[in-house]
Amino acid sequence: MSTLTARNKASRGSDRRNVIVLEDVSKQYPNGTRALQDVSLAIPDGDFVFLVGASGAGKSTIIRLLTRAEAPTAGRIEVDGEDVGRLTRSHVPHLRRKLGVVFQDFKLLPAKTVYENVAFALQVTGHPDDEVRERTDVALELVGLSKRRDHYPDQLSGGEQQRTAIARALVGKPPIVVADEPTGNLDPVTSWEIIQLLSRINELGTTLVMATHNQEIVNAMRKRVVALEHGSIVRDQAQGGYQHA
Amino acid sequence: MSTLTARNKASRGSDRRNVIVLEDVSKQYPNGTRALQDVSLAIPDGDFVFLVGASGAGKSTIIRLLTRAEAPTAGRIEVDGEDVGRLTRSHVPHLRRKLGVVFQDFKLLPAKTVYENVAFALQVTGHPDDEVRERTDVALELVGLSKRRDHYPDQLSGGEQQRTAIARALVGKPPIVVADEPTGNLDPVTSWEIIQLLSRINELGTTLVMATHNQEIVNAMRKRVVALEHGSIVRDQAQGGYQHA
Amino acid sequence: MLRYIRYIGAQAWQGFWRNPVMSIASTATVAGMLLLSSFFVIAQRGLDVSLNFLQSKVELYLELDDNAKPSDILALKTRIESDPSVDHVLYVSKDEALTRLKEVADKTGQVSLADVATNPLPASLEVKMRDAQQTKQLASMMRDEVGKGVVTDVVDNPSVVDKVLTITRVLSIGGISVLGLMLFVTLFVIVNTIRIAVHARRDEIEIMQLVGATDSFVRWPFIIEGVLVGIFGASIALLVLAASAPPVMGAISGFLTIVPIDFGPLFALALAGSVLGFALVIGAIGAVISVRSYLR
Amino acid sequence: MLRYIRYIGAQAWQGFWRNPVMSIASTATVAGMLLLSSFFVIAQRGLDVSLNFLQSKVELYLELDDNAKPSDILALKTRIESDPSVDHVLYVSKDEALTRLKEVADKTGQVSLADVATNPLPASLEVKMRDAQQTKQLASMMRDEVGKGVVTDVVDNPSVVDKVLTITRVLSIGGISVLGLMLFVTLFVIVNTIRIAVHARRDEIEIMQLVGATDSFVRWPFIIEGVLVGIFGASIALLVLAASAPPVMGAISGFLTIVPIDFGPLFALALAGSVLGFALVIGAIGAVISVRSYLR
Ligand SMILES: Nc1ncnc2c1ncn2[C@@H]1O[C@H](COP(=O)(O)OP(=O)(O)OP(=O)(O)O)[C@@H](O)[C@H]1O
Ligand SMILES: Nc1ncnc2c1ncn2[C@@H]1O[C@H](COP(=O)(O)OP(=O)(O)OP(=O)(O)O)[C@@H](O)[C@H]1O
Ligand SMILES: [Mg+2]
Ligand SMILES: [Mg+2]
Repeated sequence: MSTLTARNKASRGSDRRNVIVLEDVSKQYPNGTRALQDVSLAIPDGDFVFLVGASGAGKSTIIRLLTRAEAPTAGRIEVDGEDVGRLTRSHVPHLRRKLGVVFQDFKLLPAKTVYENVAFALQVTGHPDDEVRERTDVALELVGLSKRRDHYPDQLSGGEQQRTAIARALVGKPPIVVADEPTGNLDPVTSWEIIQLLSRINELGTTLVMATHNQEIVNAMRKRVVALEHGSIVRDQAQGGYQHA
Repeated sequence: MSTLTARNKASRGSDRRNVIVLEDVSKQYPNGTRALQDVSLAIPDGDFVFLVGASGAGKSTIIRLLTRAEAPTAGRIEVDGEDVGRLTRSHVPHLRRKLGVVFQDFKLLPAKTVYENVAFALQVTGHPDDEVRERTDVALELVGLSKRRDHYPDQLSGGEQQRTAIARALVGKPPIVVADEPTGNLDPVTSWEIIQLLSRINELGTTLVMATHNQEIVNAMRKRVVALEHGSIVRDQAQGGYQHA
Repeated sequence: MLRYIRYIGAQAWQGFWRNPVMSIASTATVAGMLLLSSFFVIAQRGLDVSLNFLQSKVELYLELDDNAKPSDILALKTRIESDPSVDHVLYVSKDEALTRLKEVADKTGQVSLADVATNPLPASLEVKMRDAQQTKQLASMMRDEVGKGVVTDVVDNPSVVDKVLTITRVLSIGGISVLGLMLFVTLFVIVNTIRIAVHARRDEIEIMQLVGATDSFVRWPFIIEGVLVGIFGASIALLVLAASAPPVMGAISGFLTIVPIDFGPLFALALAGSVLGFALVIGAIGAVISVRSYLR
Repeated sequence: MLRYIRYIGAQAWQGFWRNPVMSIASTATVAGMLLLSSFFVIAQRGLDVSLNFLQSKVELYLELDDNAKPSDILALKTRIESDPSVDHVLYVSKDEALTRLKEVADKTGQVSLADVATNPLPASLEVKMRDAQQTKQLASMMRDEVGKGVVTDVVDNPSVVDKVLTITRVLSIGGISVLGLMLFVTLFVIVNTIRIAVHARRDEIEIMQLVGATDSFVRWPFIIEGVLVGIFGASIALLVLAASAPPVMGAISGFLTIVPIDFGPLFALALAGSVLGFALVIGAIGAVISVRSYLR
């Protein structure tokens, strides 16, 4: 936590550098679908950004481009100072370790338990075993899954799977957290707990990007809102709501 | 539609028969988790019921029991007059055809396109090809996916996958529709469109059970609400809201 | 019904082509195993033909008394011919024996025998065996005849005959058991491969069932897909065989000037038919077995 | 580093046991193919031993002039022995020849030859071939000696020798090519099976990568899992072989009283070692190839 706090102090300066930059990014999938068109976006270090837009607007596509799960058809993407488009294969894992991602479809490893799924995010970076154990336990406690630690994903409720995905995204304390619809399977109470957790992490300096349909949360948080429509940004508002102000 | 209308008229009589009955149902999963305890519930023909409760409360488990994806540990389940627990293997498919289910995790066939996934629900019951085509087209139009008909599930956004699952559940015009968190990946506008669609189908006589976390929708619809907590029913209210009245 | 069949066919075709990695890998395995089996069936057949040829070389000579009565010789010949283990008996007169010897002597360039005055060679009965295994028994029977005025000597070569026969027997039993194991393993491996491929698609089976598909509605497309894998695999194996047959046969025929390996006109056809039939049935059986585990 | 190795081992073990259907099916395929290969290697070895034995029966007799000088005979013997295709040459004197004949006659119960007055049998040189293929050539060379005062006759049996040699050659070339194809198909099928099994887990590979795992972090557990499949498969194959060896050998030894099939003391050990090594390497290679397609 100490490094996070340090980063926090430094980053709250007047001109924070942008940790995420998209310049005229377009994405056309191989089957011809144009998911993004000329999207430009800059997210400074420590920001909290909501990504909103109708179903199919392109929110998940942006996230896929950030993690280099997909390459853009045109345009430039920069994450933490690195040009994502020009990363060599061997550098991609290092990019991904800087991004804690909650996938919309969770992407849990089916042959690993809840505990093992979360621990995996620490093991890839070669943390010592006892640190893995300790931090994984803390992360599971935070999302309220300690009781389900030995369940396999197909033995979990939808919301429990989602919280496992959240725990895995946070356990490595990455400088940037990207959450794709992290409360879609959670009841309002649990949703708020998760949002508060994310909010606290953001206050400690983590940059947070969250794609969501949850109107209530967006409206209540009064954070920056980027709205997409048919693959283009139609609104980018500092302290916005879900609907156009 | 004519048969649905007829059923509708008949069912709106004074003493509607129960199409879904749970009597003291308990479910303990093989790994020891007690998901349901002594749940009793009766849903009359043509009813519209919201199933609410925290993450892990047991909503999806009830749905799995209704479709006989799981067998109860104790208790009796009746669907459309048939004792689900005593169905022979060869009768299970016929039970499932009476239930249009929107699964929380969609359960789309990965090697089939959107169109084929929806059409499949009609093909299993041996509908003639032209009828399959016609009805599938209508269903895709209803959920706004005509443009995506030839996409495979992994080429869809989360919300598009969810709408495909909804179209598949409705296309066979089953007498009972069970939807598990059908709006979790949909923006508010699309969510409302789907709810209105379900509401219309319910008015035409279809019994509707919907597990959801969407507070706004539950509160606005003022339908029957069954609330679960730790596997037990804690509230069953005729025109309820998401929270305790 | 027709709709159902058309549906199954379409589904099977789709299932095959939309899981290309698994379909191609399964087909390749089927092709490889069938190629191996076919190759082995051919080798086993060649071994058989060679061994039969080797056995057909087993003969027994009965040297006859110069003074034996023709009627006695004929009676003996008839008696031997009635033995079921004997193929045929040839009477070689003294003159014929001499002529033969002269021919051999000419060919091999040995000293000319043309000027031999009296014929020292005996007449003989050449007994060609049908069942070479019985040679020893017949020879000992014939030895009882020696000195009774017809037969003067029985010429076989007990130790060589025995050895040839033993080797023959061991080789052909060995060949058949390896072939049996081969077919068993082929069946086992193909079924196993299909099982892994179906296992990888168990979620699909579960989803189909949840949407109301009956067991047979789920099962049949998989069975036909298994049949497709079998047919494609067999076709590939047969094409490879057909393509490699001429050069291999050409190479072998260098050795074959002496041993006439002839598989018979229908062998290729019968082989192709059995390979295709075998593949098709295994494909279907593999699918049935594999799908059954997930239809519960 | 140690932590990394321990991690890989644990992951591989987990991967094997948490996908039991696929692991067991792959292992079974490996076991089946190795069993078949081993069985075939043994059969091929048996064929080889039999054929060598058959070849070792090929001899050449040189009948000697009764009046030949012992020094000339010795010179000839030495000359023949220097030929690399010859194993050894045995001098059989007239007396020895008679003694042998008497023994044979006694055994086979033919008319007693004990009372023969003058010895009609010639002395001879028995040439045992090392390389039976050269018999013909040596025989024709020796025929040039006939009539020069030492050799009176060369006894071989050109047509029979030729036939035996041809069959021998065809069988052993056939055996080796089937064995080659066998090993190739074994490799191919095992790699294919692992590929299907890995393909079924491609989502896992993708997820691991998305969470920040490097290629080698993903690859190594799969490789070790492939090695495990190889080791388990080989062990099963070897156990089945070991269990079936005594009864099979017992059954065969009935025939083996005459043909001494001896595989040598280290054959079993060498076989077990190669099977295990082969399986282990193929398992690893199969995993490397299969995983590579999904690491992009
Ligand atoms: N792999 C793909 N191939 C082709 N088209 C795709 C692919 N993935 C997504 N799309 C299309 O791109 C568009 C944008 O998809 P994306 O997943 O970014 O939407 P989204 O904003 O996340 O929507 P949702 O809120 O429903 O999750 C959609 O119309 C979708 O059909
Ligand atoms: N196959 C299973 N094996 C063991 N436990 C299970 C299994 N499926 C579900 N559970 C457990 O049963 C409980 C109820 O699960 P269920 O899926 O019914 O919850 P839910 O009400 O649908 O929750 P959510 O809103 O998160 O989807 C959960 O605690 C879950 O961990
Ligand atoms: Mg999305
Ligand atoms: Mg649920």
